[in-house]
Amino acid sequence: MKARVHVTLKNGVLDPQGKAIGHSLNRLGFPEVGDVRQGKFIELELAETDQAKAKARVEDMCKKLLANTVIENYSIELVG
Amino acid sequence: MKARVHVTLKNGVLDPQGKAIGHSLNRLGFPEVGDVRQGKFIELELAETDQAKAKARVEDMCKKLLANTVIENYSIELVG
Amino acid sequence: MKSAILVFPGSNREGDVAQALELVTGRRPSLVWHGDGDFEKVDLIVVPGGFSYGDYLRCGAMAAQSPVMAEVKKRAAQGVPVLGICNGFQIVTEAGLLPGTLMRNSHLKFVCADVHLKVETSQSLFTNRYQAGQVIKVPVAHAEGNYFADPDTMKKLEDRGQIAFRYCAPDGTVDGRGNPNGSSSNIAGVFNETKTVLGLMPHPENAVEPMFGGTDGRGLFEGMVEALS
Amino acid sequence: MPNEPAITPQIVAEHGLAPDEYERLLKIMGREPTMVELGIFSAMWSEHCSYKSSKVWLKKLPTKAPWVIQGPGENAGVIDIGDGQAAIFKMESHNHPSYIEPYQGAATGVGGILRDVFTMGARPVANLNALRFGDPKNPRTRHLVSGVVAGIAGYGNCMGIPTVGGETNFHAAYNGNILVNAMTVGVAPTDKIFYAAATGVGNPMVYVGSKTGRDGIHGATMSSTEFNEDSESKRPTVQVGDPFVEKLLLEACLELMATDAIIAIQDMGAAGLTSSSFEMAAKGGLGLVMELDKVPMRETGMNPYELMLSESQERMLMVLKPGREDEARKIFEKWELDFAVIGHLTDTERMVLTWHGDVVGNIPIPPLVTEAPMYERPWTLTPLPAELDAAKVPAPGNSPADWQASLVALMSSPDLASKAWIWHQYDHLIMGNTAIRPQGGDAALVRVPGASKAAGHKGAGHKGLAMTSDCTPRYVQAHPETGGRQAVAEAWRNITAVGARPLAVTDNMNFGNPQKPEIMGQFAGAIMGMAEACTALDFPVVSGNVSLYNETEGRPILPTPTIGAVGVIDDIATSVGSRLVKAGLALVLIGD
Ligand SMILES: Nc1ncnc2c1ncn2[C@@H]1O[C@H](COP(=O)(O)OP(=O)(O)O)[C@@H](O)[C@H]1O
Repeated sequence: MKARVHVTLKNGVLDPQGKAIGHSLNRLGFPEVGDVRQGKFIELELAETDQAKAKARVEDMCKKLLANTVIENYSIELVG
Repeated sequence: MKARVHVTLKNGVLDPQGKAIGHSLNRLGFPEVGDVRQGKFIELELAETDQAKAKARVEDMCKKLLANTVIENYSIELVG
Repeated sequence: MKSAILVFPGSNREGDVAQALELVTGRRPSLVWHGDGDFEKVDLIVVPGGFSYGDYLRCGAMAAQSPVMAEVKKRAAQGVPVLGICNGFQIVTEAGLLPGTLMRNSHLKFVCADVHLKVETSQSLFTNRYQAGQVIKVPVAHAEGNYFADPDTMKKLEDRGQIAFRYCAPDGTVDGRGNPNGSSSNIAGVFNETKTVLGLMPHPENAVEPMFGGTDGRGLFEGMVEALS
Repeated sequence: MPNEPAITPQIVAEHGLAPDEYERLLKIMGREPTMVELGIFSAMWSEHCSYKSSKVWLKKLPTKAPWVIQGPGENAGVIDIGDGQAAIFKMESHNHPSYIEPYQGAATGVGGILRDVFTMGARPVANLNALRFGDPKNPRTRHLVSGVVAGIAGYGNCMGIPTVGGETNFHAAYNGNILVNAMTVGVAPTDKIFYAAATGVGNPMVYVGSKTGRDGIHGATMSSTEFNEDSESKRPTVQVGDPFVEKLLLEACLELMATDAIIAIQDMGAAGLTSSSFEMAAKGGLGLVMELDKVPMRETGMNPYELMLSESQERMLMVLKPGREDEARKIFEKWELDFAVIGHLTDTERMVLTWHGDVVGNIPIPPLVTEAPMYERPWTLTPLPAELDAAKVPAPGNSPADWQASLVALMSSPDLASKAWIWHQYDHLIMGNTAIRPQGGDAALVRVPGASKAAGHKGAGHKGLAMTSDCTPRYVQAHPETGGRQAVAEAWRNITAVGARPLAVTDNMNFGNPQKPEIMGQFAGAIMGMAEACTALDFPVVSGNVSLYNETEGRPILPTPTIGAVGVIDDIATSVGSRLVKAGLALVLIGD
């Protein structure tokens, strides 16, 4: 099974990267770009076949390592 | 309109971050984790209402800046 | 020799390389702001180290798209020598002046330390003061210096002698021990096909004075002066 | 203001004001405060901003010497280092934020101390950091260490300032309260130093840097209260640093400082716009009108309360000469930074805050400052411990194998083991001036830019600044006076050991809850010891920082008065490191 995890900054938390990307795009001739936020996208191969179990385990991985829950949110999708 | 862009490393390109995350998870008590790949997830606010136009513009942004097409793939989703 | 050092928002080793060039040439290089599409004619363009645009998105990606880089590409095509150091190496590869790319260090950490480099060739305007096989000691300071290129590109680089420097042990052995960042084939610096563009991760500009890091990097600057004056 | 809640005792308590402090506030205001006014008093009277528990003691430190240009009271201390040059330096803590979010906490700590130094006109030339972590076996310690070190590296490296030294210790007493003390040393011409005192009625107040978001609201009060179980819930207030923007801010400020457009300048640190604006107005004996709706905002729906208390990073407040706004704006726009005229100086000695034309706050400035609470807290000195009977201490065996075992035990203790894995993550070579690197000597040594022979420097060679940070908390715990003396003496010795002349000190006083007499006694004792040593060595204290309430569930940290010291050497060629450079040299032991 595969898990796809999105880690994004919480609302209101400054996103220096997103800001810089937005500026750059504006300068490069994309004035239509407004707010930009950058997050992480992590794909994990899992040796686990039970959906519910896998979900709980990945949840745990997010809390322990993948996301910094002080400033980040995460969301999990399971595929295959 | 909003665009959600995923930028991921091409197959065959080494991903030191993904590898390190995988190792860390294994060490942290998640032996079921195999290969891990880390990519970027970028959300853009767009002042554009036409889907087709927006798509073409974001494509262009990806090629010009958001992805390094030597080593990265990108995919685009439009929302709202 | 007249040289220009580009300055992007977030560049921070432009002073170091200016200091080194001035020491060797006796002449203060001019600093060129990134927004300037045009600048005076020079014999050498230096893209210095730093964190242009915070190294956000990908190191060097945003700087590579600036107006001044469009001009640099034009001049490089005409044969004007370009030296990219550290973030400058990342910028010139992102701009397509050199093949390959610089990825996150394999240990994922920033590393600042003296490393040993094996000079691969003396046949270039940058390395003529060194001997092929010579080992020099200069520092690195980066988090993303892990050189990567696909196998075809790697083969071409080797076949055409485009590798300028490799990380090595103090005795010149090229193996994993001397490699500070996981670079493919221990690559620390590469040339373009005509050897008029050099990109390297280490900082020769921080090894030009005996009391401040040694003098092993001086040869690079002296070599350029000799070739370009 | 619409939707103003009534001020209840609970709201007052949530703002960290004691009932008698609130009484004092009412007397000054002559009426019930608005929320934004309450927030301002709470921030200004927090331990962090007012030094209410420590001030009486800090006064006992010697602060003067012929070479001191500016002692405590400004953003940083300033000393004369000859040739028309000044060294500007300070140390500051970011302990609580670093425990909550180690990377961002430490990073913004570095950002804050850098601003303190460049706000005075100095280009920073070196950073140091003094770190104390809990037991290495504690699972959280590893996470904290790696986050803090990465945060310091992330910020300092991007700024392009070499991090040349520091110290790192481990002790279980820091399990719940790590210490992150960051120090910056900068250099400026003695005739181009900038201060915070605002002058000139009518002159514009200008905001520059990043936009204001909801970061760290209540940060100053948070760092002034003890941790408890629910400090987790304070997490979303963590500030995020943007070193890239700070680098732009540094260059833009130095560019503007090269003109004569600036009258006064102050960085927005703890308690952001509140403390910076009050300090500038109070120091100049003036009043201020601030139109808060003009503050550049990052988020929608922000209100005056949030704007006054936000701790968003990478911002500065300046008073400009009239008519110089456009010239200044051009510089900041070139560096892609926000620039906004948000108010002007008045002669009313009042802080008047408006929001789209309505007055939302109106506070008399002098009483807020002069009548701030000051406590002479009860204190009991730690008695001198009984002398150990040497006969009762088990001696290690006296065979070569025993010596070897002792040596291994010493070298593998986390406090003594190599810290190369830390300082290799810090760019300690950038600027090309580092003469003594980490592990190269007892103090770091950095060439002073612009002081070569050409600049009229008297010495034959390169002038250098030596710097170090020192404290041995277990000595301070055993006997604060001796420990305080020892920390100063060690810093002094480390500077002299590389061949430099020690000149002055900055300190960072990290202690537990000052409301406990024995903790206050540790503080008092350490100050007495430091004062004694600084006086004896002619080694004045020119700046510093106090961090109290470093306790978790009643358990305090070891008393940790970190000493940062700076010295000067006329010719770096005469310096000495601690490497054994060749075989066959004699080793000599000197001293008692
Ligand atoms: N947090 C740190 N940041 C930078 N340098 C550090 C840090 N901790 C230790 N060092 C450096 O490592 C070296 C060894 O430190 P330490 O063991 O405290 O030795 P010493 O007591 O001789 O200063 C010193 O040069 C010191 O500056």
